[in-house]
Amino acid sequence: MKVKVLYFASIREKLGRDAEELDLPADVATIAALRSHLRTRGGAWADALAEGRLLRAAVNQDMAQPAAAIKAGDEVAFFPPVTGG
Amino acid sequence: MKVKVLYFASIREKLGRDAEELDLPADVATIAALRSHLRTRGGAWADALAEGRLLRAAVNQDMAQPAAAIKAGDEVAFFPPVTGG
Amino acid sequence: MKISVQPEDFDVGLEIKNISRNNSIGAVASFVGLVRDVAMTLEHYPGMTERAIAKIVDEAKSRWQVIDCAVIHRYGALQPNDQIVMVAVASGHRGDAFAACEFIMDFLKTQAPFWKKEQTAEGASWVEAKAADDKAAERWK
Amino acid sequence: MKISVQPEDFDVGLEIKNISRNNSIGAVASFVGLVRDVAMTLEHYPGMTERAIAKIVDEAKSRWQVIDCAVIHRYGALQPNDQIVMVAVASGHRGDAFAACEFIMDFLKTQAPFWKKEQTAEGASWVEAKAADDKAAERWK
Repeated sequence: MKVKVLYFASIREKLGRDAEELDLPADVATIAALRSHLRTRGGAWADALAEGRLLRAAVNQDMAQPAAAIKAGDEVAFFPPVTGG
Repeated sequence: MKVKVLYFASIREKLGRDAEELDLPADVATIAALRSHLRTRGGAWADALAEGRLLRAAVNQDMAQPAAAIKAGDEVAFFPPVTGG
Repeated sequence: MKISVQPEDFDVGLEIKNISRNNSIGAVASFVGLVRDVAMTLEHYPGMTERAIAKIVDEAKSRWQVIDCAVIHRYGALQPNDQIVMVAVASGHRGDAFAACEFIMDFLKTQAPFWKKEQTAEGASWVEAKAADDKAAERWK
Repeated sequence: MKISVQPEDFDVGLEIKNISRNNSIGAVASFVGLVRDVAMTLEHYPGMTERAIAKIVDEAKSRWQVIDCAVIHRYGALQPNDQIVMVAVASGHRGDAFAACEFIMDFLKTQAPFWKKEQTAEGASWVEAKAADDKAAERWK
């Protein structure tokens, strides 16, 4: 299942990456599952996406909860709590 | 006791007067007393200042309650509830 | 701190700029009241008007962080879509700016001596005070 | 209805004027957020930002009478005293204008994907989200 993943702000800097195309195993079907899947890369990934960290996510440019489903073609984003305004 | 009395908006129009200098008897020493004192003029005065009418008053340019005291030299004003803003 | 009661129109953008020139200011809340469909004449009580507004502003400053503010209220003849009143409050924080601005407007409505006379096709008539305005002011107690 | 996410500065007075050209409008509430003491760079999520703001505006319109509104948020490098964001809401009534304007600002703070990185003497650091901002948004529930 192919998806696009984006990273913003401090997450982007820690990972040294702002976007990537991924082909996910079928069992990686939620935001939470994708987050643990990416942590298995270790190093900066294990750290920046660690369970204890306050992270926000979006699916197709809408804020999404950890349990939100991901399907082929989706644009998923990980970022810290927002600080605009 | 000499005081200046001002009238505004609908009150001014009903009374056909915007200001006057008055020499009040000593017992006319509050807003409420001045209001009844003026009502004794009858006609438009009895009507515009009738007890049932919602009126506001000010003493020396501060909003004042009916029981507020009046002293010589004061500027007293009668007007309807305000409608600015 | 600027308080003005005037017949002339005002420039909200300029007034907001004027109270924003300070690096401790992070938030400016403002309000503009406009004439709707009916032309009107606004009468006021010269002297008391400025004094009443100054008291309202002082009360707002005692309740919230107000770094600077501007209040302008017009009087005289006004046409539909004309600006009537503006309040702008500059603060370090948006909660304070919003609260102080709305507080000043609510009290202007019940405490500042202005009276509107509308010119309709049937003739001129004084606007009646609204119970909703008293309620709006009361909720700050 | 104007929503813009842009690096350029904006003219609040002009935006207020643009949403006030209608005789049913009696009240325009607005807000400007400014950079305080520290220069910063604002990053955002192009596409999602406009979408998130539009959703917040729609929610405000479902709750209050919003005749017109303008929301502008800048991104990129900003200096102390620069304008960051503005929200202006035009309505028939001041209560609706104030509530909708404050609601939009509160939700912008927690729902619109912007991130501030401050440039201090010690180097650059990402601004942490504030619990107070979550609280401000929660009170509208």
